[in-house]
Amino acid sequence: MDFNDTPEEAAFRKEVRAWLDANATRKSDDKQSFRARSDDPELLRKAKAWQDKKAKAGYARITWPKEYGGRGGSPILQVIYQQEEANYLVPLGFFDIGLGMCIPTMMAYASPEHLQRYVKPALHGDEVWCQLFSEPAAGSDVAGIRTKAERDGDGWVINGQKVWTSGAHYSDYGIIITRTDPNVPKHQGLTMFFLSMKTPGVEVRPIKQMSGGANFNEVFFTDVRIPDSQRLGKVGEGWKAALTTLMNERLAVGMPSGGLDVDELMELARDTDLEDGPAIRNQQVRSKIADWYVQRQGLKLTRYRTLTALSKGQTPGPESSIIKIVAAPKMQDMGAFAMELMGPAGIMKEEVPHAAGFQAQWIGGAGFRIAGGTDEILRNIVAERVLGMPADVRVDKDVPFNKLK
Amino acid sequence: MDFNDTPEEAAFRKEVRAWLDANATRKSDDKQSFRARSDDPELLRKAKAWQDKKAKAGYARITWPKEYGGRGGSPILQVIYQQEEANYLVPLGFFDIGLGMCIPTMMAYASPEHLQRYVKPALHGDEVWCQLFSEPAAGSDVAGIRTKAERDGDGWVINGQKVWTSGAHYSDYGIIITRTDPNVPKHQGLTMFFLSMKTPGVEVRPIKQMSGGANFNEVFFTDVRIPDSQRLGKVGEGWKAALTTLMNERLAVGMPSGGLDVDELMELARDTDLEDGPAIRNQQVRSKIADWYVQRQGLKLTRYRTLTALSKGQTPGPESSIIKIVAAPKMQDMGAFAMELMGPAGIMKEEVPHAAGFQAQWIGGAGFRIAGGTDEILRNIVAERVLGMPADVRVDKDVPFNKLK
Amino acid sequence: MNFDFSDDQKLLKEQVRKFLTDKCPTKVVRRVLDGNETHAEEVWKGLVDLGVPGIGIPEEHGGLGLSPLELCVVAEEVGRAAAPVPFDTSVVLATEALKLAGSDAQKKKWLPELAAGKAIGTLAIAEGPQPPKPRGIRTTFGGGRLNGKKLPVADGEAATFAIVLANTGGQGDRAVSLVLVDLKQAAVAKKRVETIDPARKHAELTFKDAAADLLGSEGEGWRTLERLYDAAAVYFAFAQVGGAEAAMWMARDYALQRQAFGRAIGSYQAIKHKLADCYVKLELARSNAYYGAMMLTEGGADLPLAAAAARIAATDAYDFASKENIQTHGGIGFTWEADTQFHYRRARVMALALGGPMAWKDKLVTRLEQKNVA
Amino acid sequence: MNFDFSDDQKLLKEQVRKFLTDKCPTKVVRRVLDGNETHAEEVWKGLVDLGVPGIGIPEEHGGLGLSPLELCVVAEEVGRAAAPVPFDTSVVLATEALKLAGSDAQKKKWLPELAAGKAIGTLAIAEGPQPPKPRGIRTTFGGGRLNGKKLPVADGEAATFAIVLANTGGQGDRAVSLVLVDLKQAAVAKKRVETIDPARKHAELTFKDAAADLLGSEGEGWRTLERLYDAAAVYFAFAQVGGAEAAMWMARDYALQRQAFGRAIGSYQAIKHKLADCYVKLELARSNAYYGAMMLTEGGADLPLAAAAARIAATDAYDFASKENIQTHGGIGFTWEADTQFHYRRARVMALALGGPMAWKDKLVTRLEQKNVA
Repeated sequence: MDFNDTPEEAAFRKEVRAWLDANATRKSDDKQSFRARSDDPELLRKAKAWQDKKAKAGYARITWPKEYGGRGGSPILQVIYQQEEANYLVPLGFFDIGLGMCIPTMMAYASPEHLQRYVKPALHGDEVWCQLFSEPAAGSDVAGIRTKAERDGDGWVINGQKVWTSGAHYSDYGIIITRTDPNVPKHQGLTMFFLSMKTPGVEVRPIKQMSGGANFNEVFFTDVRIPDSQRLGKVGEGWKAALTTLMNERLAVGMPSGGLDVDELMELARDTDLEDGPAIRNQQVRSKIADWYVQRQGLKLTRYRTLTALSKGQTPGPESSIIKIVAAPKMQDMGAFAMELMGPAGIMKEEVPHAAGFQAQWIGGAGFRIAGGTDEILRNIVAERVLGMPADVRVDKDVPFNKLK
Repeated sequence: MDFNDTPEEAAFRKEVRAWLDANATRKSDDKQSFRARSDDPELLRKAKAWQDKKAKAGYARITWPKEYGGRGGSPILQVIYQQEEANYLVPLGFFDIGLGMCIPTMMAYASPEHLQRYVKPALHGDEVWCQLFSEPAAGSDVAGIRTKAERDGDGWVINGQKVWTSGAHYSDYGIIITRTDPNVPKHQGLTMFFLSMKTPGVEVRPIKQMSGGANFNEVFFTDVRIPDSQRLGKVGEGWKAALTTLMNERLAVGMPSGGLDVDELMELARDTDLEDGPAIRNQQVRSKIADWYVQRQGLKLTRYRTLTALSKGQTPGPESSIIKIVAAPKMQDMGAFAMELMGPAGIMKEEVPHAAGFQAQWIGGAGFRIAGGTDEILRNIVAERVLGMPADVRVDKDVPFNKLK
Repeated sequence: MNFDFSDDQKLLKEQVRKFLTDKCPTKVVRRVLDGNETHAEEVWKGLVDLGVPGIGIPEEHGGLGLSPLELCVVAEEVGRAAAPVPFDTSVVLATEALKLAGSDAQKKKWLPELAAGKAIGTLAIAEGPQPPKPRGIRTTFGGGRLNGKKLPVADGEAATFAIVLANTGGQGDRAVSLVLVDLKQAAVAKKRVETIDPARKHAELTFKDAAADLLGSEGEGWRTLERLYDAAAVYFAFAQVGGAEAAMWMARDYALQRQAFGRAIGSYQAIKHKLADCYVKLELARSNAYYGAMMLTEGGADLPLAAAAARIAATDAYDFASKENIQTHGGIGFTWEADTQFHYRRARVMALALGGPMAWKDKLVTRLEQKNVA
Repeated sequence: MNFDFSDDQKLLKEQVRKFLTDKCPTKVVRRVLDGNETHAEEVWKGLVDLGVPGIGIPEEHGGLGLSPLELCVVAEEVGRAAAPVPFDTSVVLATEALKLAGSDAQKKKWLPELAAGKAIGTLAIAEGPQPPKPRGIRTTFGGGRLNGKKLPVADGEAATFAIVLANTGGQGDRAVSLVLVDLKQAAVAKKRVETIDPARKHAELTFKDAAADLLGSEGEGWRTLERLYDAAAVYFAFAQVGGAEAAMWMARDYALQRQAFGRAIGSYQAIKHKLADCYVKLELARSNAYYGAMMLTEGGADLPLAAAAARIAATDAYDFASKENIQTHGGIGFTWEADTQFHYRRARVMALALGGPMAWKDKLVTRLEQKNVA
């Protein structure tokens, strides 16, 4: 049992590190980063340039087949590349959805001509993709979407609204799930398409979050016309296509990184004077530090177990499904507790060491418990997929969509 | 806002106290008690004698109409009597189910002749009653019972098994819910009866609990014949009758009393030396003591709010539904924590102060979380009856009982 | 047994609730949150017209001379509305501090102004990072002059006077005293500080030789503060109970209306049991708050214990209800447009204002120990 | 990345699991629980035949000379079966203590006997009420003679020798030493003590001038014990993980089969989410236990921290799974006939044996502080 690379992995890591050293700047400390998913056009420009460089060197998507610009490598090599890249000051995060979810869905359903046209620009960062799934009335229940696509001669006309679309404001293309037949049960009347975000009738509006940030968008579709050739999969089989995409999404939501954690909480506890001494000597504080350390360490080590499976060429077990269930409430509760340690000044955004960071955890945790699968949906998934427990009663399964309340 | 009696209540309390002083021995401290629901025949004999004395003095069931031996008093007077009685060394607990649940159900459904025959002996403790509802396959879902009652000439023949019957081994009579028609949906095919526990074919076997005690029984029915005159309510309307009884049960399950609580935990914490001093100085210990104190105090005060409503002649609000949800896990967790404080010797049944008491909480709490409505059922009840949330999907509602899996 | 509010008190509660429902709907909270106002002036004025600031002030000083019970029911409604008004600062903290420790002259001067809504008071204890302690207060008072900096001070901008904890040179816990300072003088500078709850504005107050006078005896500051916090803990508990209840019903209403997988999310046990837990915490908090109110009214010896219990239970209930309200709403609950955020922010501000749950749990056990000895 | 057990280790695990499934079903646990035996002798003999007691003993002393990893996988299976055998006492505590601190002569004498299953060892620390501390141990050792009383001692009746913490007259933490005592001498009296887990028998051992000799240096007892507990925490964590997993699946299986309101109770979120939480705690525990095993094997500097984390996570997982297993079963789960009780009892015994979670959390933070300084 060890954390070491296999000889093949070690060789690859060395190669990657050499290439990164030659092409990027190493971070001076691990808190340094580019702010990802920003709307700063300059940052996007830099990200595109870096993506192009990676693609040319063959590092942009290591697991993809060579014909698409990948190197047909194993998933563990992809992870190794990402681990190394994280040590360098490079702009990331703009292409994850496109390359991780949209293009793989394209690969499964699009025509050879379309793949010829779209894969390369996506890989090289020339074109950014987004995923148009969630709707105001379809969150956890993705199949409840109402955005309509109606036949119109050779093509389709799309009307409706999507929401929570990451990166829609800088995306060039998107894959979209629509309802093409409201007369059949909800999962049967769906069809998937891809489209240019510049198509007339597409309007993107940012959503301001409780945290103040605006990482997501609403996207409105008003009489948006697209040709039938942009359909992905058969008419009425959109749910099957969407599942492919969603499976990738739920794998992709990992641990939040870069936020404050146990180390900073200990630092705060050392620096905080309670009436009877430094907070770090208080057994209640210690008990919470210990609990959160055990969780953080548990998640990190669980990830190592997943990587081990990848390294051995196995499919990872269900361990990784627990990550967000643990990490999100921890983030929210630790943030709240750290603020409490600071006393009344814990509410101040400035002038109090670590305050802003822990406040971001406290408020961001509330969102992280929802995004990419709520606490409740994730527990359903663990119970059903891992423990083999029955699904809840589905009253909507066999009812035509337009007959549902 | 005060905890005082109204003048009428004060007068009644004084009267009760005088009567109790004259007829019973005051406890020297509040931990003293008779062990209730034991199978000691001598204790039962004493309990019957005390019940007779109470009945003769008009204190046995204050809220009952005078014709049945009550005094038509308000519920608050009943509570005051019980508060006062709890200070005396008298054997209690044998008649609660009979007088609290069975006889009220009889009053709602039995013939005048039967009431004439059964109410008085029950009130005076001459005859003990039990409630035969739960079955191995029908716990939380009481309406899932399978014990059959089949027509046989003028009467009925009962076959089946009941479980969790408190006091069945010393009871003279019982009310029983049976399935009389398996061809209709589950709630529609039930019928309620009463019967003598001495009827041929009735067999009582005690259930040994995890705690080692045996407060409950299994009761087996083999070709038990009873006349139709012992039916309570119409054929097929047993569920309606059972609801009357159950409503009383859920009100009756109150706080467990006599067990160790925060006071003893503090005593233990004062007397326990950890490496860095007495456990009572440890902030984690203090935090737990505070949490449990707040819960205990909250429940006690919530009960005062209920009593206030009674005192004002109002129907109590839903506050009391929270009692067991809070008290049961508290009992289990506090027991476990107290054992932890004691160190490795916390597992020993003897020679360690308070160990047996807290072990009883730890193990009894596990049972208390189940008995009289599980944590889960109680949360359903709060959500549905207090917060007005919808019931869960009921797949069994319109299906004939014998077509259910 | 009479452990409930009287019909008159309930009537007052209804009246205030009706006023706040009308005049302080969530869009008013949002206006202050998004805007620049120090507080919702029209709401504050309405409360003044209803006599709210004078409830606890004796008639001789221009108030209504009612009991703490009346103030408790009002606090619950102000909390329910998450009203952006200087209630907890002026009506609770400053008024109670004056009543507890003010000289006749101070009471005579300030209480009528408070009752009439002409003055807004606040309490200024913290000095930035670190929980306040009797040792280590750097603001000083001597020779009638106050020097130093206090932050964050709730309603510091709106306030016309402040009660300030200052070092007066004594030993240990007696190092500090409370000092009353008129904020309408040039020697006082005010600067807004940004906090997690922009609907409740906070400020930094800087004093440079500001004229001020002692409130209570020199060296008694910390002890008075502890007593003040016990009273405030009860009023805060009612406000937190009101807020928790509002958050719980907001979640319930959304859960009834929002559909997923063909039925209301409120029919799923994950949501039902979450809200049942909200209710349980709420009732524990309410019952403990009632007892606090009773002790406050009676001046009962159990007040310190009851106040601590009320504070702990109410902070827990409000924290839980406000965060699970967001969770029940899902994505929409995390947007800036959602009303869920008001209670989430306010819950944390109220949890920290008088010291957090950890400190109060320690206090509670200390008081239990004292009671058991006595 | 190779953070997993090897195929050989998994094979060993399977082998032990198969043996215990066959020979130690729950009815064997019940037999010991209800009966008078000190342990299930046939199960113990079978484990001896499989070589289990010798896994960690060097070949030169008659053992298999395998790594801690092999003992970890076996511990998991013993825990899963809640096997009533002296595994944690003899194979873990006594064997590890000898390896850590025994002289060559002591090792030469006892390790081969342990490996062959001829000796059963145990550890005797507690002296009734109060958590053990280096100060206040009343059992004394001097001039080769041991005097005093130890209780509760797990497997005290079955054991042929014990390692005893005794006062040897030093200062502070150096007041105590570990002492090895042969229990087959007249100067030792054994008496059974009743505990919450009758499937795991405990005893009181009384020493009256019993012949004994030091294990390790005089005054080093507490330090050795801390190191021993770190190693034991890892093995215990695997046993707790095994037990937690068994309880979880027991609950899952029951939830699939038990019907209420027309469907399996396992289709209700209250049950599903409860068991999902079991799984989450179990995986956190398993991952932390793996790291403990790795540090133990490597002799890594992170062992104390990893051991504490494994211990805390595994204790939590086992506590939770074993209690919610009862809850999932409902009434039937609370009967004496139910198998749910075995894990509920064992979980608590294991939680307390090496010191409870509160003590380990304090240790963990101490170790984190030391690491951050280093």
